[in-house]
Amino acid sequence: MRRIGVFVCWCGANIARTVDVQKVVETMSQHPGVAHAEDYRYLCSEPGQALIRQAIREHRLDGVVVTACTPSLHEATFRRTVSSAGLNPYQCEIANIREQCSWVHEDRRVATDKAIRIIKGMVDKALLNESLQPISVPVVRRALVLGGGIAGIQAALDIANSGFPVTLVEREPTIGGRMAQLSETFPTLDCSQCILTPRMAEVAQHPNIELLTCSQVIEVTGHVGNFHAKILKRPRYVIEDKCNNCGECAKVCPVLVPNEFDRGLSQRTAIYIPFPQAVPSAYVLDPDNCLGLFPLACERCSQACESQAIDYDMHPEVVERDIGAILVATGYDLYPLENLGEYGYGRYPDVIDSLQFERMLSASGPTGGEVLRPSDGKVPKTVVFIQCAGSRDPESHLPYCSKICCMYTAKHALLFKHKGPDRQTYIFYMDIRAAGKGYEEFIQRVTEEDRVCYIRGRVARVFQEGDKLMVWGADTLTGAKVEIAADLVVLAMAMVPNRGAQETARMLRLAVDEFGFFREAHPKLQPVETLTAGVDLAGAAQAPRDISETVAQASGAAAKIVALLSREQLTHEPIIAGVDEDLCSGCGICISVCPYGAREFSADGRTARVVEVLCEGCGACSAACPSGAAQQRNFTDAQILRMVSAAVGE
Amino acid sequence: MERIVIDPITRLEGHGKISIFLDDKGEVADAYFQVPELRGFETFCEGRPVEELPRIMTRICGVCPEAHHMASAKAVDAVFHVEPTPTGKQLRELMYSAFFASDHATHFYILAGADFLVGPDAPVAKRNIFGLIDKVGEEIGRRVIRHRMECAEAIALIAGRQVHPVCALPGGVSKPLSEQERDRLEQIARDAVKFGELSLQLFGDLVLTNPAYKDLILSPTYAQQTYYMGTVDEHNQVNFYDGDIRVVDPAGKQFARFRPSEYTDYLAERVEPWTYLKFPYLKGVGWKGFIPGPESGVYQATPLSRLNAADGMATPLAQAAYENMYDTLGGKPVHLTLATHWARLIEMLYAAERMLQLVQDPQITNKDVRVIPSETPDEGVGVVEAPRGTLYHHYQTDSKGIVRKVNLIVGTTNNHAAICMSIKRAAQGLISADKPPTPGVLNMIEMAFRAYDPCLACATHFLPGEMPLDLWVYDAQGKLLYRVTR
Amino acid sequence: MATDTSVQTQSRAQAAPTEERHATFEPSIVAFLCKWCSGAGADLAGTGRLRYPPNVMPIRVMCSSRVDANFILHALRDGADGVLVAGCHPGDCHYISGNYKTLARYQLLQRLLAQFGIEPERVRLEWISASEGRKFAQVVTEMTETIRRLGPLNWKAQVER
Amino acid sequence: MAKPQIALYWAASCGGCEIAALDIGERVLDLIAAADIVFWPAAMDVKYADLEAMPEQSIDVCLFNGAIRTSENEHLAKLLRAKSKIMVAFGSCATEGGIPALANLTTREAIMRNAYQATPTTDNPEGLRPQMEHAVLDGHTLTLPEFHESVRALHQIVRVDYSVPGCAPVGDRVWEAVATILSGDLPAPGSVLGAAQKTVCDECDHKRNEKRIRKFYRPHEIETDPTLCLLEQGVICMGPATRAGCGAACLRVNMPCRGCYGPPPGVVDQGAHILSAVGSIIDSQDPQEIEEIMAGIPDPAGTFYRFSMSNSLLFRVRER
Repeated sequence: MRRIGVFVCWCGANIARTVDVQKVVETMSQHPGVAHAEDYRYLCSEPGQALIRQAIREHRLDGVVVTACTPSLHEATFRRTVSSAGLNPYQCEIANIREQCSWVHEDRRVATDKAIRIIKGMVDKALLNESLQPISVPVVRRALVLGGGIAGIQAALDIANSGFPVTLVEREPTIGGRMAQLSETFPTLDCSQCILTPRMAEVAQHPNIELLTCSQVIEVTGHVGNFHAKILKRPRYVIEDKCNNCGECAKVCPVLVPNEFDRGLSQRTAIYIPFPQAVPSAYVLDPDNCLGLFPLACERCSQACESQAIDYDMHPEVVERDIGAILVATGYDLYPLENLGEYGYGRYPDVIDSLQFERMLSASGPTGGEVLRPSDGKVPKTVVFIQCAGSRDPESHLPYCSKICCMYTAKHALLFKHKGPDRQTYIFYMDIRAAGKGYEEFIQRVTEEDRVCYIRGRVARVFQEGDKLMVWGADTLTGAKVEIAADLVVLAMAMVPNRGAQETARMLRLAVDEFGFFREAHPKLQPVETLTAGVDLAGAAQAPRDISETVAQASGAAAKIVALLSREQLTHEPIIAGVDEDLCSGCGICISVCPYGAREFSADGRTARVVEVLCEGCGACSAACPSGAAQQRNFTDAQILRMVSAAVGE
Repeated sequence: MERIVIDPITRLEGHGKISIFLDDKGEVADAYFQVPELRGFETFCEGRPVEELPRIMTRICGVCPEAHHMASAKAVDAVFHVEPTPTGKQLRELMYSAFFASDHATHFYILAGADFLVGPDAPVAKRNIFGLIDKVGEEIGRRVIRHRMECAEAIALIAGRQVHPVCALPGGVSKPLSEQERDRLEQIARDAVKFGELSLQLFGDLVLTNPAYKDLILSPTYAQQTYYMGTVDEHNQVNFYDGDIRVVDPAGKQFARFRPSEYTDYLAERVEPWTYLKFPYLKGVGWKGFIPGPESGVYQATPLSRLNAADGMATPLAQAAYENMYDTLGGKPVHLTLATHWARLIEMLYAAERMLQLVQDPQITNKDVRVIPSETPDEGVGVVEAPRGTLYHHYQTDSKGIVRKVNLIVGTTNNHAAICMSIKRAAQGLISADKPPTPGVLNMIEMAFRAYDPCLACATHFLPGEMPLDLWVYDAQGKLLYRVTR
Repeated sequence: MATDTSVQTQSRAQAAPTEERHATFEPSIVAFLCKWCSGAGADLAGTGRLRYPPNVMPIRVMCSSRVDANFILHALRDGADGVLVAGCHPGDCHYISGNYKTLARYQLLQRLLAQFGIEPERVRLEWISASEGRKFAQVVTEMTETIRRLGPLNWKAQVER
Repeated sequence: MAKPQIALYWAASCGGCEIAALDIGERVLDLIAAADIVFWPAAMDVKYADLEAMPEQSIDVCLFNGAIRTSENEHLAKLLRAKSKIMVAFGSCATEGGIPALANLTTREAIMRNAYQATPTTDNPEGLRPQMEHAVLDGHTLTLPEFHESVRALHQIVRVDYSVPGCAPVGDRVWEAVATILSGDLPAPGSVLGAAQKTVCDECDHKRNEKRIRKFYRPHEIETDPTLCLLEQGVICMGPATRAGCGAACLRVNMPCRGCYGPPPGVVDQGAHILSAVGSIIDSQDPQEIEEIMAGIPDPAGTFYRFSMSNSLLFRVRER
């Protein structure tokens, strides 16, 4: 037989005025399972707590119900109290007879009766309480960062600087991502590479950062604090620390292919370095375009390489790491051109996308910073920029706003104009979205000082006429038809999630939105977390964003990860769900219901199990379980039904 | 004035009850057969999704759930205006034929059979399946049990379970037949045909050659001249699963031939305050009370009625047996209630032959066993021949297929009036002032009743089957004079 | 939902004549409150010393999604005249999506109750945030009055028949 | 030792349970060999009167099938309880009301009106109804048992020691149950015999994954994949809330479970449990859309309580 102690708090007059404390004590001392009941003026005071401790010893109580204010105030207090008297803290329950009774009712008789019902219910529940121990799991103190763009770089550095090892995985031969392709950045017009490459170098040198390029995470198992990742490292065929970047290999390479870093505006050899400041600072051999490795078709590069950095016998390897937390920063791509025929993109050589334009603007780019028409290499005089190419077009393309296009298009126009006199720029736009520090001012400058001509409206069609591109559109402000003979047309292409994002989502059990961007745990309050505990997000993989936002979010995510890794153990409220395997038949309903992926099929698939560290204890599975096999600890069906009976019973 | 109460007699839904009233002269003044139970399926099926009814209606009767499953399925087809795929239809009929083969066998051998094969006045202890086995031999006894088991297996193969099958959906059935299953079913069907022939042979050897039994069958005590109802195919041959309903008059002349959907133009049901079960009769003739003959709307729907109402059987062996019966009994129609047992065996053989036909049809294993309904559901009637009579299910739904109204005329109910009449007639023929009732007499009365194999008898089918009978004789003051129990 | 409204109109229709009859009747209402929003809201009502009828007996659960239809039916069977389930506003669930599960179950339960002839007003789902003490008091007051008007559910007597 | 004395009785049921009892095949002979059947009106020559004459507790085991619908059912239940040491509720009807208990969603009056007045073939100008007592001839009366308002399970009328669920119980399981009882080594009173602890899913070989429902299909509306969980495909299946024992018979022919084996251990209200389960796997957060999805379950009460109405917490439709 359980021995429950009931302690009724007067809370001064707050409870005692409307609830007949004496009567409560008398009634409860008669209640089955109650070994002791008493009242006190202020139970939360030290003497009050002392009285509880003493009663626990004197009356050998194995459970305590404190009837006082709301549990959100003093549940923690009284749990400490009882445990200091040797009771399991989860044997302590609070019955709220202040906020939900004495403070809201006047009639003393009625309030007293209600208080008694509340307390009876709580005692009946307490009779079935289990003693629980907090759940704790050790934390592996290493972070995994997917993606070596600015987001991944920033986060990796923040985490590494806090003293935790980081494995940074990049699919390409170099880190730097999209930002490395940009010329200047709005609104300050800093040179993109100038601010980025120092960070890249830092990554390369950082003792806490393990950089894996040409690599992809192929499998992640386990859960928060204890993930296990398998990473496929493709051969670079160049030994990184032997390569001294002399470039002799490239000179002798007979193969020429379009250079993806320059978005096809230039060519590269089969052995190449994406761009001079690439990190790791080493050449890479692209096996798909090399004349042949198996069997070896041509050895010119290795012959040319004095430092003998080239090793044709490298093989793919799988690197395995134990990981405590994961950051997903896989970035974005441009809306694929095949989806965007109407502006002649892909049909007319002089219709290009915004990143191609960036490359041309870049001093280190294919054209050495001059803008030249792909068709004839001439300097265009008239350039038309078309914003929202694929964005904000629910009918035929994507409904969302890609957010950064207004700003970079303004930047493009401005930089282009600055490159020489009598250059004309027109920008077709829907709205100008310039919310950001210094953004609006930047737009002002572009329109007023640099007289970039903004035309509000969509472009109807673009077609070649002689060596001109005819751009037909409408100015929706004046209603006038607009017809421009342009030399070059630049499309501000929509941003879409990076290829492979879906695969990553599946691998990490992450939710994605309808466009494939990763979904955050809560749009307002958990913007960097995901629903998979221990996995966070940064950058354009989550939604279109600009660099400053990306960096801010990356640091935010890093902070979350550091907070997680700085703990020896993850401890966890034990009020969680359990499974009675004798009753569970593995219908799988609880698995579908759990918002935290804390439920899964057992190995043989015949029952469901709970991953305790992931369970947040909402109890949804217990309610959903049709067989009664799933029960929430200390909130079992039996316990709640007892409270119901006490509430309505005679 | 005395009253004889035979209670419980046996059951459809609960117990049937027979009360026989003697007048002061000790002659039978009147006899009542009461059904003291009612379920209300018509009412509590309202509000249910109509496609669920085939799975609910089976619970009207656990002995012939297949009949209700089929009638309900056909009604639901009609409600959704959907025609099952050929294979779907065949699988239903195949399952249903297996059921008929089983049900008729168990009735003949285990319930009624004892009366003939062992003898109406044989000692109680003998007049059951064991007595029967003694008489016809262990071997045949085993065959009976095996036959039942195999038919049950056949049903379960298609319908999931034998008691309360579940396979029927509007537009067909839920699962195609695999080749292995088909092979097994063919074996079973072959056995069933052999068993059917053997049974008729037994009947010939043990009953027809026995003058006593033959007299019994031919005796006017067990004759009942009424209209006869049964389902026939386009050639007016007996069909259990599908066709038109045909009614012939006591002279054997076609009185009506109608589509299931027209049944309300031909049938009506009479309510009596002393029983929960209603009394269907032919609208065209009208209700004239519990009397036989062409002027009375009372009709029968029994195996014998089906044969009377048809021009023949659709399978060769059964057709031969059919001709043989009518030759022996002096042409159509036959009014002898006890000849129903003979008719039942002919139907059993037909069912087995039909099973074999269907299972040998190359398209029986087609995967295409169901069409998904597309029409708006509204109203439909489904009719099959249950072993104990024509079974009518009639549903009305709203446009979402939720049941609004249900009407049912259940196999045995068709014969309710005839059963009451047969009992009274038998009682009158067997009980009189000089012949006070004896156990033998009571059993003879019961035989009149049992020939109909009323579904009230369902539960007694497979058992060491003795229908309980109890006779109480009171004097005018209602004081118990003496009591006979057998 | 058709069935719901039909039941509703029925109960409204009946409300008038039965009003006096139930004037003295004190409904018993069970309220399942989630810890994070509606429970906190109820606490706030207390802190604000708002007044509401004592007919509601609160039962605290971690999330409204813990409330099994079974609990609600038990409450009605055991003598409750009404049941209130309160959770966080859509989108605010502390457990991400618990309240949507509650919502879906509730909508299904209402259709079931209608088939058993129970007025929809007797089982009520409300979204009450931690800052909506006033709303909590108001919901409880309304509900008490509505059910007083409907009269006792009196389930035991129904079952005895 | 003397053979155990066994009584079998049916109340409001279809007879399927007794067929099921016989589906134990030849073992029925073992049964008859192992026990004396002292009362089985369906099969044997014993009368109510004989039963009344038996001393209390003189029957060792009574297997009672069928629900309690009429005064006669109730009388016999009480009588047999008094005469029997062990009372077994046999089959869904006796255990939880079964299909007849669907009538608790309507009223006695509606049933009578329908059966004896409303149906299209009924011809009853005088508006006759069956009477509990009806005078025939000179002063003799025929009696009929009273038709109760509600259908009840056996345990709602008398104390029940064991129950054997199923509509109808599966042959092998029946034999298991009977064998257990005959063995004399009896489980705790209240136990369920001839069924398992787990649910139908445990015996179902349809593969299960996650369940996120955007549309419910009625069985006739969809061609389901016979290898996958039906519920996952949007077909309401009671399997997850139903005791195992039948071998998932219906699912073997691609038909969804309707719950005839009743709720698993510890669950009182089968319908509430499947309702909460189904309500939890709706893949929508929009009330309007949820409403539309739920419309795919046109008859919650008749589906979730198909066999267990008498044991449901709400028990019957409320009349106001």
